[in-house]
Amino acid sequence: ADSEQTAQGSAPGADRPTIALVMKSLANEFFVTMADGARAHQELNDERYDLVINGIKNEVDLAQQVALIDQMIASNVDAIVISPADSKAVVPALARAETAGIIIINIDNRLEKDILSEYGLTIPFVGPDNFLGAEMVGTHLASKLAPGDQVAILEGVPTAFNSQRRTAGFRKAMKDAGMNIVAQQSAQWDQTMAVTVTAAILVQHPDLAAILCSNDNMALGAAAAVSQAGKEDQVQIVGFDNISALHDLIRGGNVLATIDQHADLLAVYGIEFALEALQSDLPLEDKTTPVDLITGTSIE
Amino acid sequence: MAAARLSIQNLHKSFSVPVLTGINLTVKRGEIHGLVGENGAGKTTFGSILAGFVSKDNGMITLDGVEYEPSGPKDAFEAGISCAAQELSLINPLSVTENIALRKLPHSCSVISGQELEQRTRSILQRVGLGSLDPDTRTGTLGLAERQLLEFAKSVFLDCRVLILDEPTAALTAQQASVLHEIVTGLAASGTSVIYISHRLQDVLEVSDNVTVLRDGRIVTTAPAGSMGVAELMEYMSGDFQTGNKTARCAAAQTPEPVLEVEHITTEELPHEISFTARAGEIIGIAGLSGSGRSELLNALFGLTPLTGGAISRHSAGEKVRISNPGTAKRSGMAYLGEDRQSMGLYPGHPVLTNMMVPGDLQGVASMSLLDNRREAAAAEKLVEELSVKCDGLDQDIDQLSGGNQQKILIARWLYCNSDIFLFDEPTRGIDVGTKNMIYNLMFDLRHEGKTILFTSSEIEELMAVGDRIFVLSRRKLVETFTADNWSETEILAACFREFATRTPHVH
Amino acid sequence: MRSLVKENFIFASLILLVIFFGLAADNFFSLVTLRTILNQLPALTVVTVGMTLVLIVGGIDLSVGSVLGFCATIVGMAMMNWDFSIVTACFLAIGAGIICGSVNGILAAYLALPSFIVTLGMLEMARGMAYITTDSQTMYIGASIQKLALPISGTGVSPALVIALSTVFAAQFILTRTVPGRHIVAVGANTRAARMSGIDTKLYRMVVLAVSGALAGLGGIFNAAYLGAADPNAGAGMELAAIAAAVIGGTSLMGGRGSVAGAFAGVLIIAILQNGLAQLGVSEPAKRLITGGVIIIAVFIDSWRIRRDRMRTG
Amino acid sequence: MRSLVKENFIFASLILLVIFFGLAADNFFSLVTLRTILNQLPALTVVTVGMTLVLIVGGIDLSVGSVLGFCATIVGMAMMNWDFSIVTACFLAIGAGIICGSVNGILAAYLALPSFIVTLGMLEMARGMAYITTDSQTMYIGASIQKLALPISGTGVSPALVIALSTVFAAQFILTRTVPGRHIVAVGANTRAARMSGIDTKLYRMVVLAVSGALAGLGGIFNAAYLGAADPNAGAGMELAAIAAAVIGGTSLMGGRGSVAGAFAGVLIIAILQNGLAQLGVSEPAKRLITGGVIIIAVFIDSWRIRRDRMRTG
Ligand SMILES: Nc1ncnc2c1ncn2[C@@H]1O[C@H](COP(=O)(O)OP(=O)(O)OP(=O)(O)O)[C@@H](O)[C@H]1O
Ligand SMILES: Nc1ncnc2c1ncn2[C@@H]1O[C@H](COP(=O)(O)OP(=O)(O)OP(=O)(O)O)[C@@H](O)[C@H]1O
Ligand SMILES: [Mg+2]
Ligand SMILES: [Mg+2]
Repeated sequence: ADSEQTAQGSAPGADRPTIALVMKSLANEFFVTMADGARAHQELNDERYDLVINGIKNEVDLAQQVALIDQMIASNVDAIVISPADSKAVVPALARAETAGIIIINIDNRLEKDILSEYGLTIPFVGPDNFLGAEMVGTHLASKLAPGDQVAILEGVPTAFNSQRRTAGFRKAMKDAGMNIVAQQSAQWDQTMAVTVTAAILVQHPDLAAILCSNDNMALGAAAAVSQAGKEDQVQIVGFDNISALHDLIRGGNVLATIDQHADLLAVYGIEFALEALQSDLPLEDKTTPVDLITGTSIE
Repeated sequence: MAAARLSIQNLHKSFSVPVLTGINLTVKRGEIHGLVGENGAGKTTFGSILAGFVSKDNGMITLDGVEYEPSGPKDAFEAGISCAAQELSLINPLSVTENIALRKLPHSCSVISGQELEQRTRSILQRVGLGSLDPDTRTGTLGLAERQLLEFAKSVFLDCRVLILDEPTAALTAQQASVLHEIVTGLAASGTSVIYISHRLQDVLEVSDNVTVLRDGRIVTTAPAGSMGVAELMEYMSGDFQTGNKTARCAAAQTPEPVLEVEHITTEELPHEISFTARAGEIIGIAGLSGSGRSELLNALFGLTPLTGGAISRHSAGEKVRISNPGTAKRSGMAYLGEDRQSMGLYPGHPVLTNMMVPGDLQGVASMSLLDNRREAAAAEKLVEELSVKCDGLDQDIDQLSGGNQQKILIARWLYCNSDIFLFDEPTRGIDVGTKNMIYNLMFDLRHEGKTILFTSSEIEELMAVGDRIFVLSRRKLVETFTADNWSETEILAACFREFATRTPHVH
Repeated sequence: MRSLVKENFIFASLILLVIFFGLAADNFFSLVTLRTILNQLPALTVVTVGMTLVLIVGGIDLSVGSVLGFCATIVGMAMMNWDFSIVTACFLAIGAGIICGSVNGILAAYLALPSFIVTLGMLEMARGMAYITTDSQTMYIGASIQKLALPISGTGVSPALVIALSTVFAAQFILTRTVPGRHIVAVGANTRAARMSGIDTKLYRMVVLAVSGALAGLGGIFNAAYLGAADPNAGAGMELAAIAAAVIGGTSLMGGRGSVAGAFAGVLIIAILQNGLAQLGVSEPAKRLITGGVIIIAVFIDSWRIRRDRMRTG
Repeated sequence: MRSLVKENFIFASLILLVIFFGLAADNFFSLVTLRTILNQLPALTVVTVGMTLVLIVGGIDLSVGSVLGFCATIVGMAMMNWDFSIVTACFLAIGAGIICGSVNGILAAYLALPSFIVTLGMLEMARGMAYITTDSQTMYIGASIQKLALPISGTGVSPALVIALSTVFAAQFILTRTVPGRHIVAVGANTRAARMSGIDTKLYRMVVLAVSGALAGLGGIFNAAYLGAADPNAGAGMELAAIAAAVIGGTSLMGGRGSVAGAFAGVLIIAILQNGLAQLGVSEPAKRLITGGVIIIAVFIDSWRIRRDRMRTG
């Protein structure tokens, strides 16, 4: 179906712009939802633009994302909407795109300002505030705990900016509420790894009261480990991303809450922005998209 | 001894060139049929077709009156044809027992029946003269002669109608060979037909009922063994008969100058101290029974096994170099040829050219480490001609050469590089008589140039024909040194057995 | 007996590791730790058994991790979307594994392509199929499958672990005591000679890869049970862990030599290491450094065995 | 001449691939596409050259990706925090690569440990060191290093590409036309025979792994130049890509056979494939399926060469 889209794009006479959506791992539900949202939007607006969607194989493969940007320049797209795998290292490639006259919109993960200005780029950012989201779910969790309770944090890939922001948000919420952070380890965004790490943390800290996970895959893993240890009643879990697989667990009370950053709309905001920019020369402002707390009551 | 067991009509086989052409042959029940021919004549190919390793192109084979066309080795031995291969088919990590029985491991519901197996193995090891071998030993740790006997044991383990033996005695001493011959004669008497391929023509004549000579893939004659002599066979094999010029040995000028000094060396395998001095321009033969440590001694001399005591030094131009590893050995002008060409010599999957030129120091074809491909090819071409190697060209894959021709390539390897001391372990294994004489002449030439050669052989006649001195090892001990003027075959043989005299003999 | 002595050295590494973590982490010596580790074993164990057989026959199977992931998603789909019973779902998953493995096997054995490349191709393709099956979504399954991974009441061991251990025993028995087992070793050690002995070398190569696929399928079930969910990314990178476990346990990458029991010891080392490091809560870079070091030290200790063997037999 | 014919089939795959993408994607036949692909090549190319040599000598180097990442962070630190010149930084990075490679080499050759495991250990350790060097952060470097990856004015090729291509030529020349090259092949084809010919087999094994480390270091520099930044995650998974490229190009994993020129063709196939798929914008699962299929088809086509070779001579 995707290649058809490109084929359509080449239809003679069509002067619709082509927008390239460049993302991180398309193997991750969050980005898949994002891509699906974009695709649905394109179908509704077929007359307005064409869409090429690309992701990298593995979230940390920066060089591949840079290659993707170059490839999009080579295939002559009009705009690039990018969720950067790294907030610094893709900037030079984006500068090349800008030189080639391509409009660039930054979504999901904010590019570093200093480096943008070094290249003389002004790229508008559309996306959620990860720190805020993490703080929000953390504060909600704290309201169910007593000060001094032991909590643990599961990080994603430690080099990932999102992971770092969420961890910071978690830490702030926990500090503010007087919780005791006894462990902080990376489970590499991975579910199986999360079970292993959580199980070990539970052994080491038998009195643990809560686990804060930087994404929902790890929350799923943490929930499996907690149930294997028979500590469902003792340990609260929160996640981030609001993937559908987590809903059963939230309903069942195994997971307390997660954050919805409206993945399905994230790319759409970016695309709309790009379309606007293609039509007018007005400078674009950054735009923060909403993050919402999801709990058992909000799912019903 | 009546009915035709195996009858072959108009058999053809070619690879890129014809290898067997119009073979017609009948082998009777209980007959031992000798098959001889020069290296590359097609003997192994013939045996391989019967054993189902390769398929024929054309022709008709009948076994006991029934048409026989095996689709693979399994088919062949289910039909009753068993083969002891020239390039041994033993599997190193498996035990002796498992190897012997590999074609048909006794089992119930696939679970191996250990006890039954062990008994049968022990009795068969006893028969081939390996009674003292532990059936649980991993095959990979055994010496070449033992491996060759195992290959034989493996092929007679199952009852068979036709037994093909492809150079079964190439690595065996005369004593071991005669044990094997006794078994073969016994099998024939009980009705098994045997095809016996060998370059030891005297043996072939003694054991066989009839002999067939192959030349370039065609049968030149089939005749009763009794009606022929070695010289006649050789004439048939080569088409134009000439013996090697053995008188060359007298022309050798021996200089007393020592080139290799071995002082009181011992290794894990050679517990008794060994000392001797080798001089420029002499050929030293090393005799011994199987397992007596001949290979071990050459390995130690080339620095392949660590010494536990003593020292080896190389003298040249007033300098003295200690040999401690193969690198120093080679740099100081030593060359080594291992006994097992498959594992110690060949580079499988590589062309003849590479196999010939790699190991040498590539002097003369390389300057400053850069190869000159034209000079390299020319040098290789010359050697191929000199040793009459039968191959389709320097580009041919070494795996496709016949066993004897592979051996020639390995010898050629060392003739080219500028070595002064040659350590050759069974250099003539699997080589036909004509070429053997050629190799002896090459050795004499080397000696004439003041080079030194130490070589082993399981044939005492060969050692006596070429050597200036003969060292005898017995039970890993250097027991005696003979010189050309004071030796006789019986004395040498007696020395070989000396260390066994008081203990249970190892070899029957 | 002989093989016990043989594996001694690898068990020495194991004991050293346990002692180290026992001293370094507070609660390491506890029943909970033991249970935690035992729970982690089944998937990697069965995958490693398959890998060991493939390595012994002289091949390699890089696709195990992806096939595991693909089969896990099959379990998820079968139970959640197609409403099959857990038993049917498991059969489907193992069937899917066998198909992937057989494709590997046919390409590697009968078309004589290098198994490394064939299974590398399958690594990509099976992962692609895993994404397609669940539309790249993690699929929550819940308690129905988790019971496979939870201790059978009163025993402390889960059905998954029992099955995994049985696999180890069966494979070790087959390898050392049966005709096909000895044939596998023969094919791996010297294919030409094995063929000359009438062994159908291609069939063995093919079957062993198919078995590895089936075991990866079983591993997928265990993974789904462990997570209570079907994760299309499950098993990523597991091929390297399985090869490492096999090689630490004395299996040669050149074929013809290996032990399933040793490979299981390798799995234990990896599991204990992961668990111990997580209990210590060391940082990610430190985890990497220690993991790398332990892997090297484990084969180093094991290499003494080989050296001694060599000395002993000359 | 002979080697040209030999590589024919692999180049056939290449041309097929180019034609396919030319027809399927609009702007595939363009200078920009060419430049984009050329820009991507240098790092994988040099790493693959090292890998090919290691494979030919009968080893394997799984650590190349991590060592590349580690060396990239060294470049970053050297230029940004230690204020070294770009030249010094490059020397430091290559030095770091040589050290990692030599450690691999010493353990694999002189302690006779399997190179698979040794380099798997190094894979973990070098990644750990990369994280430590930059404290798990990507480090922005900027234009100073990027000039290595940008076209030399008026030519369209970057210094990195020139260096990478020179490496390919040099390695192919060494392999086919020099004595050490012959010796490397001999060691890989039959170590025992090589040793018995007085070739210092351990030294070759060790040196080749060290060279592979050095080339991974060079790859790290190219990666940093390509990104304009030092990424501690750089090169993750690159070991498999490099092995795939080498094997597609006709190198045997059993050692003793291989061609650097063929491996470069393998790199081209991988790069063109990645590029073409991205331009088509196919979904991730489809990308996986196609990548897997192409890898298998490429070796399948290559296997004709081997079969024909066999036919011709036997
Ligand atoms: N697979 C093959 N491909 C091409 N040529 C082959 C192949 N196998 C054998 N040959 C050729 O067939 C010829 C006969 O070989 P064969 O092994 O039958 O000789 P042989 O009589 O057994 O010699 P030897 O005494 O040296 O063992 C040789 O010239 C050899 O090069
Ligand atoms: N027939 C045998 N009986 C017992 N041991 C043997 C025999 N052949 C070889 N070995 C073993 O192999 C080791 C090396 O012996 P070596 O190869 O030096 O003997 P050899 O005289 O060259 O005999 P051959 O080459 O005929 O096997 C010996 O230490 C011994 O353990
Ligand atoms: Mg022969
Ligand atoms: Mg010997």
